[in-house]
Amino acid sequence: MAPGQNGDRRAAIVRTGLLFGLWTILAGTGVADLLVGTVVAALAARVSLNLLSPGPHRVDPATAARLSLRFLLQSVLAGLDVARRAFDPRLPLRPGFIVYPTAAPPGLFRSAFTAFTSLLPGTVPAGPAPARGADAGGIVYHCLDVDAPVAAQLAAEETALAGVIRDE
Amino acid sequence: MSEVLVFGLCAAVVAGLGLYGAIVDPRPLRKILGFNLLGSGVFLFFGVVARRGAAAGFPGDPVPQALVITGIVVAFSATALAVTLLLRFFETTGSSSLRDGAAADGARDTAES
Amino acid sequence: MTIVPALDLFVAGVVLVVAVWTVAVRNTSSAVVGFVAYGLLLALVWVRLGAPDVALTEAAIGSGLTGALLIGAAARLRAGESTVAAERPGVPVRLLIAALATVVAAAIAGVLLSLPDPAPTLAPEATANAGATGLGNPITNVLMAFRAMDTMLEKVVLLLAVLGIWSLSPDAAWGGRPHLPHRAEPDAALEFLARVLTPVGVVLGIAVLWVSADHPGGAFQGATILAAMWLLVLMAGLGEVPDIGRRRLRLALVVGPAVFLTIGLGGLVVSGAFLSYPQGFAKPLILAIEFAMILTVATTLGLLVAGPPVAGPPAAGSAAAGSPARRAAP
Amino acid sequence: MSVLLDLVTIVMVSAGMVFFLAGTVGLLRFPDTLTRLHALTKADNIGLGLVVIGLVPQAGSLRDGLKLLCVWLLVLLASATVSQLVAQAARREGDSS
Repeated sequence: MAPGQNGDRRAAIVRTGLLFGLWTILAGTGVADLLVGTVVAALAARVSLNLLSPGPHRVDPATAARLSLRFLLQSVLAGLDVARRAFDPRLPLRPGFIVYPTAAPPGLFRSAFTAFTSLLPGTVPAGPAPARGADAGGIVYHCLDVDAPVAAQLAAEETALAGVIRDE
Repeated sequence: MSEVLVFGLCAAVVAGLGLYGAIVDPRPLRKILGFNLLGSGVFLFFGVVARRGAAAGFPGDPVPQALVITGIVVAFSATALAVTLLLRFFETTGSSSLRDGAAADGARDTAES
Repeated sequence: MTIVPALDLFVAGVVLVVAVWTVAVRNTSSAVVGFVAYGLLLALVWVRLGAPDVALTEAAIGSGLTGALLIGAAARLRAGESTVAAERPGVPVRLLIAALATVVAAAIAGVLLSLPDPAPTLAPEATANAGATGLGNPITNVLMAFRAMDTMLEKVVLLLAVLGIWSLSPDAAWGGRPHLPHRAEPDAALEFLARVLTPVGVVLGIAVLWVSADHPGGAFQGATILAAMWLLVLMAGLGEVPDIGRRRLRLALVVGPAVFLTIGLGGLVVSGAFLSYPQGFAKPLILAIEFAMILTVATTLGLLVAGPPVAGPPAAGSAAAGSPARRAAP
Repeated sequence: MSVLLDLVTIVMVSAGMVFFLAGTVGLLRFPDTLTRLHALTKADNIGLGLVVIGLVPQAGSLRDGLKLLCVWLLVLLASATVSQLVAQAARREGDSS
């Protein structure tokens, strides 16, 4: 019981802190701003805890920072990739669907993974694979180039993300 | 102050377009859309008048601007009420036609099917 | 021609093209999308007219919330749309109406060209009296102090619209809960957005109100953001609209006008005029009204989109489902 | 110093515009909804990012700069969600036809 409560408290403090930071960016840092901000941040943190209970997930800040850098690089590559294809007079596209088999059950990690990969080069997640059949449990991706090593790239991203959001 | 002329004429045309759409299109939802365009053209005209009243360091006269904010909110609540009326009418009669007797036709069609 | 007027002309041109498309396009869903795009472009025009407060309102309410309302209605009315569309009047009538619309547009343009110069303005008065409230944003001053009566009555109009919508519910559903007509089927991506974005939206919405004392923003714009977050949670299937008979919901609906009215009547007693704020207390009183208002307006806007109740009130004992967003996280 | 900052702004915003142009060209040239979705989300995300980075030096204060970054992050989150929703809808439509 006790560890769970500790986790809850820690999540509450971290989220209140982050939301308070957002408030100071938006509203300023005068005395009245800060006073109102604590109330607003606490309220928003409560909403957040209701919607997303701390659960077994833990976010590691150091790895998260590294992942953000990787993500920035990837999204630049994604933009360049699309720009190259759009400006190329031959329009080099081989679009199609692939199914990426993932072991992640539906939940926060899987949603974060699809959101993350939707911003990567060449892939847009297009929902879960049909519930029955060989692909059950996988995620359907639409790719600009089905011959590219998409699955390998997605697997690398999944490993990277798993280092940030992990089950304890 | 050329933006006054440009956007003022834009407001006039939008209002005319909205009026045309609201009268010509027989679909009630399109009439509501047309009415919203008409209102938005009038609001824009207010904005242009407010812009002409720029003085005392303000980029525009704040009084008409505040009136437009109130107007947009009231227009939204009127639209919501109109849409709900329309949906209820559609549910009851089985048709969204406003033609005389169309409601009865629609009701008969639904009863028969 | 320098670059800024050229840009103005370009924006106005695009606004007109989108407006024409909204009226002319065959499919109503496309027309609604056109209207949303029109509203967002119009927000740009408002910025160019020196009215960022109006731009925020236009983008949030005129474009976003109206779009959410209309797109759902368009989907429900799609059946049988083509038969109704066929009732369009013939060419002569359409030409006649086009002529009428042209005359109206020309009249407005004529009025624009014959406006008095220099233009009458209340801006100097607004500046001269700004000291009375201590607020730096002239729009907030007008809404909350100089024309506070309008703003209060506007709250009442919003409430009346909610009552009007509720009164359209079938008898059996009275006291029950509205159901979003276009609620998406449960979807992982939408759910993720609702879980992550909503707290951010709460901070953002209240900040938009809080800064409006001295900067562009306001209770309406903030309330629209809060209402949008509420609708997002509902559409993601993470909560239900409460029964319209619930006391807490009704309390949220009346608290805004009630606080406004109380402070207004207090002004009658203390300073001798309805809605006049006692010297030195204007700013805190206005903020108190705005905070009560944001709750009321956010609830009202959400309910206006949610529509009338469709199912009867639940049997006693199962009322717990009404509290929003209580479902185990993944 | 300010000339240098202006230069950063001009370069970054121009680069952002190129990506927006690429996204628009893709929107017009790509063959179907799903491929157009790629063009819009990927190119516009990075385009907006570059415009934001370019505008940060022009922001009056640290707070304003951070506000700009918040705008970009919110757009990324919205874009990630919307692209998935549109892709799913397009896929379903493709299945049924």
